[in-house]
Amino acid sequence: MSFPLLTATAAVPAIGAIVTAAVPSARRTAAKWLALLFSLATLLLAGVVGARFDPGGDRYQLTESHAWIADFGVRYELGVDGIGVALIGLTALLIPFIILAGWHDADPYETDSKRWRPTQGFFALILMVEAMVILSFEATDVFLFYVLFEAMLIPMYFLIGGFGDRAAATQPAADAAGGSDEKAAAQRSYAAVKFLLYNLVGGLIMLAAVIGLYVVAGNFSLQEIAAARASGELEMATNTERLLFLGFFFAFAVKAPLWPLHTWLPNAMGEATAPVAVLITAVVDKVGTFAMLRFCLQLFPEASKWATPVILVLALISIVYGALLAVGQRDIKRLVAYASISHFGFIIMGIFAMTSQGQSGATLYMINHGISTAALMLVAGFLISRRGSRLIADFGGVQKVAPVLAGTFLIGSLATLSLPGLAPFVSEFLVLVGTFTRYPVVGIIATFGIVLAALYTLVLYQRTMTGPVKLEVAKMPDLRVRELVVVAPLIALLIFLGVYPKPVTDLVNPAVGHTLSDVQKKDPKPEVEAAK
Amino acid sequence: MSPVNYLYLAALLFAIGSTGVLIRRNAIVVFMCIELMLNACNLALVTFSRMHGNLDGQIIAFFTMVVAAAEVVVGLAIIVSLFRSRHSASVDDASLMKL
Amino acid sequence: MSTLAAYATSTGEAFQFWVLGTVAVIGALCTVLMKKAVHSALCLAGTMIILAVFYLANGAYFLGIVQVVVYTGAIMMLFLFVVMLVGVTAADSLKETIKGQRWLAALCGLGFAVLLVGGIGNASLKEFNGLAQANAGGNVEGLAALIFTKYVFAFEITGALLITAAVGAMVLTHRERTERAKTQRELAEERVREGKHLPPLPAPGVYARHNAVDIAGLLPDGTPSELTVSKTLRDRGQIRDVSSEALNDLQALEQRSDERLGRSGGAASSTDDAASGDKKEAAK
Amino acid sequence: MENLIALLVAAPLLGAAVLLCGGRRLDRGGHWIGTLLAVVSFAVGVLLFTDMLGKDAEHRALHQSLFSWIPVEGFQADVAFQLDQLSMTFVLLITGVGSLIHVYSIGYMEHDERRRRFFGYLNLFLAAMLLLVIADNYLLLYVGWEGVGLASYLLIGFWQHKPSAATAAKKAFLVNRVGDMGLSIAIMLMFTTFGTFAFGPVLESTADTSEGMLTAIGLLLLLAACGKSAQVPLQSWLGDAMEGPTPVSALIHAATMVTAGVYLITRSGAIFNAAPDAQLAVVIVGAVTLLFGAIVGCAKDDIKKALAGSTMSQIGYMILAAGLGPIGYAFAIMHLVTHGFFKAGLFLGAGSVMHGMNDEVDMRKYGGLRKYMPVTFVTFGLGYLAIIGFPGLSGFWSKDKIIEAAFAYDDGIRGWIFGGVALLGAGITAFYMTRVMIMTFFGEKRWQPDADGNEPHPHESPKSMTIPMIVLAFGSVFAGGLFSLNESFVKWLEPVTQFEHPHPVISVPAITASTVVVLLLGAALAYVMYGRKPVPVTAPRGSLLTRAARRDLLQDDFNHVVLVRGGEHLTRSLVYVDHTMVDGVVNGTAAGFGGLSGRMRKLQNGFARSYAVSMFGGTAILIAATLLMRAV
Repeated sequence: MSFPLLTATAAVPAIGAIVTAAVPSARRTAAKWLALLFSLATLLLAGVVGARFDPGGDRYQLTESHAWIADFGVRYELGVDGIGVALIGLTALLIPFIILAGWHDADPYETDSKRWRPTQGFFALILMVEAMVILSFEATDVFLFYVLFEAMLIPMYFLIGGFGDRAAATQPAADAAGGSDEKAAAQRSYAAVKFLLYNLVGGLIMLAAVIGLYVVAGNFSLQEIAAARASGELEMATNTERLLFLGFFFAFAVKAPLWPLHTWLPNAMGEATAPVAVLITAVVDKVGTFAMLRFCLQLFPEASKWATPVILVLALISIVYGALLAVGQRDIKRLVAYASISHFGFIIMGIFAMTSQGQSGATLYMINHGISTAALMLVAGFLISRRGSRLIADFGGVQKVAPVLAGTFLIGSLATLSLPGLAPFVSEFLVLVGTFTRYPVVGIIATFGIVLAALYTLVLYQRTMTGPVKLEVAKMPDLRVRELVVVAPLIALLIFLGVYPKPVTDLVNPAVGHTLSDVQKKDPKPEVEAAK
Repeated sequence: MSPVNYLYLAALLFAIGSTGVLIRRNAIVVFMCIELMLNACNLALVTFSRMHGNLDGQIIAFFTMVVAAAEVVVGLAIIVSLFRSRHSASVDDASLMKL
Repeated sequence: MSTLAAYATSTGEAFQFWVLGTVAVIGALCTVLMKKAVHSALCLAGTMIILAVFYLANGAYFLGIVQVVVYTGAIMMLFLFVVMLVGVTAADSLKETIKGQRWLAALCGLGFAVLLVGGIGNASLKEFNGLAQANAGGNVEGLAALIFTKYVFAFEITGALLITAAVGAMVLTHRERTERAKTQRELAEERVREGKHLPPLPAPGVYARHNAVDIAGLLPDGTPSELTVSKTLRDRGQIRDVSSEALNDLQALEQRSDERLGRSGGAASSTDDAASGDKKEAAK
Repeated sequence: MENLIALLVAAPLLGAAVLLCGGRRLDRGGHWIGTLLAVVSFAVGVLLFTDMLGKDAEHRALHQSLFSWIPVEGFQADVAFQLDQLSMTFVLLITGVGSLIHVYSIGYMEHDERRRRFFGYLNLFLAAMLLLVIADNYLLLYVGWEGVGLASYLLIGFWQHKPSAATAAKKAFLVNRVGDMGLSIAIMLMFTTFGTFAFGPVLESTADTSEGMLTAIGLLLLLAACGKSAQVPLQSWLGDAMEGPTPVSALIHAATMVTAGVYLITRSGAIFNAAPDAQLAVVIVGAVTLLFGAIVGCAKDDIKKALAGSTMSQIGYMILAAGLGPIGYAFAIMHLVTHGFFKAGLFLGAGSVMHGMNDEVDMRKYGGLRKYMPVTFVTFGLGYLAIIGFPGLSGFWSKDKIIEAAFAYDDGIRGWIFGGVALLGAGITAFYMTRVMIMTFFGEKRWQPDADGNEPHPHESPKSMTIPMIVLAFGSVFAGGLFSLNESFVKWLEPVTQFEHPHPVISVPAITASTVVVLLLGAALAYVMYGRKPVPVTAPRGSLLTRAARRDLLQDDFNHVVLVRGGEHLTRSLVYVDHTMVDGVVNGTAAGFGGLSGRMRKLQNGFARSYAVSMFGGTAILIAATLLMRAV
């Protein structure tokens, strides 16, 4: 019994959450530092996982397995493949930045100190989410995964509902309306509840499917079931498989958000603070796409192939629709949210293109989208916190006043429109190529997303950063050291992964190969075997 | 005659008791009905013990009695204090479960 | 029933069962249906005693005794005591307040009966092997052996339960007098301050032959005044309303005086009245 | 030797990184760093060039493979460079002109507090452009392709406080994106067809694939070229791009970036050769743009916009030539190089004029400047003669060849059409360039005080600006002749682009003669219209065509009405749909449940007994259910 590395990776943030929560509210700063410390420790452990993981080795490595609920054959079963490692890395990497970016988001109101804001709680919740997400990337037991998939919602709910940014409260428009603070709070709780309900419904349907799977397969172990499916020991009636697949997919589609199940995301991201928004879209939602790749395809290969056309169409709609709505937004955060919807469309499209380029691209996309959205959203958060408004119209000429902020914002935007040389380009192009090789029309339509992406990002940049300096932003300070520490590494990473994504692809490729062999799909051969 | 009839009797008493619980409003009477149900159960238990030819059934019945006693004590105490506070022993008067 | 012929009870027991069983059921029904709590209690006691007999018949000698002593003896007395406390004659009207409650209740009871009976009917209750050898070493010894070996923990725990219950009951019922009792003077001053009932409350009773405490005094217009009756009785709803009778008597009195004064007419009716009045008196 | 190739890109990239991340402390010396690194890159280019000349024609191509970029199952993209004669030509042009313009900018941007950033962007552009021309596969080329797009975006919008500039930058990027879409789809198509997108394999195996596929790829590449090279129908951004500082217009929107499309088509020659339909499309686009740009150029009063129009039309020439196949490639590139010289020179001249005239761009407010800025006048004049193709100057050699080739498209009607168009274009070119020349340097002065009311006092620009202009003037005078000495340029490119002698429908001397005649006619017409009588300061209403041409032949209006308006309405309605329908459905269900529970609430009447009833009832039902299960 070697050292349970995976458990440790998830346990550290969990412990961190408890410790942070236990800090007396007088020592607010200490709590922050503790949280940061624990997140860094997690990052370290994640690094160890990456080092110990051998891409060429077995499919699942560093496995752990203990009986949990013996009566139902539920086991505490962990194991990571390349995709899991990559996503764990992403999560562990982003959380410290999220914490650092949200450093002051949960401080008590200086205006009225009566209103209580549990600063420690904020950071504890973030760490809790991290723990659950990491564990869900590791879980190879369907039931265990389901539990985590649902449990995640609780801390997220409180993060969204409990800690809106004070910017919303001081919106000029809202002020005019009066009682803006209450209004903001109301919108916030609405968003939080919406988030919770959407995901709960998805989760419940998935629960039904999980139970169904148990009835059919007799246990919850992903590896055993997949093996049984592969060897043909476990036969599923076509309809059963399809129903189960839909049950799983629905939950993941809600989480990932896929059109038309997406409407919770703009509300949630709009109302939550920027770091929490990043947590939602860059970390938590990835569980959905990850699960499609790991559970849907492995457990129900036939059904996956059966559903592919519909899913591709939905993904296409997400891509174009999300982009178009992003163009129409007046609120920076909501714009980023719709952009994310479009990006998730790409990810899902890549997964279900069932080509190695598509799926490697999709995995890569998850990571790059995480980083780029984090960069853009966090900078946007800094911007918003300075002006106290989320409305694009309230900004203008920031570039003149705060060039560094504008520069980082621009790079974030360029990453979002996946400019070559930045990480997202690699993944987006892989996804497009992967899709194109099998479904040319889909690929071409999806390519329109590129133009639209350019449209909404550049319009956003133009309206906020360029033009004559607005009076309200004239005094706007440039990025502070803390904020620079948050943004600079992310941007560096974007550039590095854009120029040299090999480390990640090497990690991912074998896993993708396995997945493809699960669904018995081969890449289409080029028409001409050129240069071979 | 077969001792099974004892069981039928127990069932009958139990049903009557339950009806009483539902119908009566006077807390005390409700209580009595509950006692009646308990007793019905005891009868059944005793009969079972006779059926199986061991004493476990009686033991359980015994325990039931003990528990019943305890329950009665507490229950009546509650009724008394209830009566003190609102001058009535009617269960409907205590309809504060609805907000 | 032929299947159960394997084990049949003696005719005596059968006879006893049919007779007492009927009585028990009637008792149970009465418990449910009696207007007054006291009556319910008594009926229940009767049922319990019959059950005790059945226990004995079933070879549960110890339980039979316990049933009589503990249940019928102690618990029922406790009930009666509480009933006294709350009001002996406090009869709650059987008029249903909640819509449809009664029917639903009846339905439930019926359903239960049917289900249970059906269940027992289906259950395979073929052979009864009787308590002969189980009770060989004496029923009480047998129970004791089980209680103190197999069920010792349960036994201990029930002990704990009983103690807790006793303590709980005390806590619930015991009332600490927190403030000093008010003196008469203070009470009087309070009355003055509140400005109602400055004079002492009116006395109960109307005429000398009706000065029982539970009779409300009459106001000049002949309507009774609750104030004249003590609070406890009021709470128990044990006020006897005699206003109508009192008025009748008044009328009768006038009639008689008329006769004495030799006014003619309605003598028969008057006597009738008087008779009726007397009858009513008798009725009381 | 080939290890030096990476240095070509690395040097300016380093410059960009240093300058953009360096912060304010570099504000004073930053521009020197930028210039130095540009020159370094140029030096490396020259070094490689000399080395290349040393080898014999077949073994001149160098190849350097750096690292594996995107290794995915069955999809290998490497970062590898290929430096053959074609790339070499571009490298020299880019680094050479680039360096000169760096020098020029030192003077031109002197008073701009964000000069450091400007040079950072310029270096970034150089790096991207070099990457574009030395990449050895289409994906890497795509990186450079978008990179130059970014640089041009940043530079057009350099004066971001001007909304017009910001908008122009955005427009440029977006229009380019449309083209890029074509390129990326083309790459995907290549991948599915050939399983790779490296130049070598793709271009060698065109024989084994269907013509239809090649045509598709070709058209997509053409779309990309249209975007980047401002060809009809994606030309609308170039005019607005003149919002950028003039050196930018000279470097990016005249000499180098806008010619990337020509490079792409020439580079993909093998594909186009095998797909005649695609070639025809290319030629048509070229011809149309040629006239379009020329006409627009005639109407514009803004000197830079006029030059932009001419750039458009000159690139039209190149595209036309590139579409002609092996008979045209070499001349396309040759014209590209010479155009690089004289157009850059012209723009720098224009910049110098503006520099002296308080950044006034309206030619109607110039006039008679030749006395005040002689150097500018001379250099601009030489550039002028070159571009109209005055015999003996660069433009003559290259453009004349293109016209010949156009006549040689085929020996039927098409040859006549395209040749005629090219010829006509030459005439119009002469007309509008003469117009520019006259309005700017001749006639009486029509100077107006600018917005702040201070009278312009034209003066010659500083050395740092004039020297580059002089150098470029030399280029525009002699380059063409040099290249044409026993067809040295053609021979130099032949290994890459093949070469066939064109066989025009009419004899070469006739073409040459007619060209000269046409351009003289054009010039003369311009002189009659603008030289004889004074030029009105406020533009006359002008003919319908003029007014249309002033508005870029209504192309923008079309875009605005169809794309912009339509798009706005679409997005707005979609936002509405999302809010009411998609979201409404969900909220509706929620509300429904709310109402339902509201009714259910009534059952909770608070009476213990009714709760008890439900309990008993539930139990009874449960028992019944279990019993039934048993029974069944």
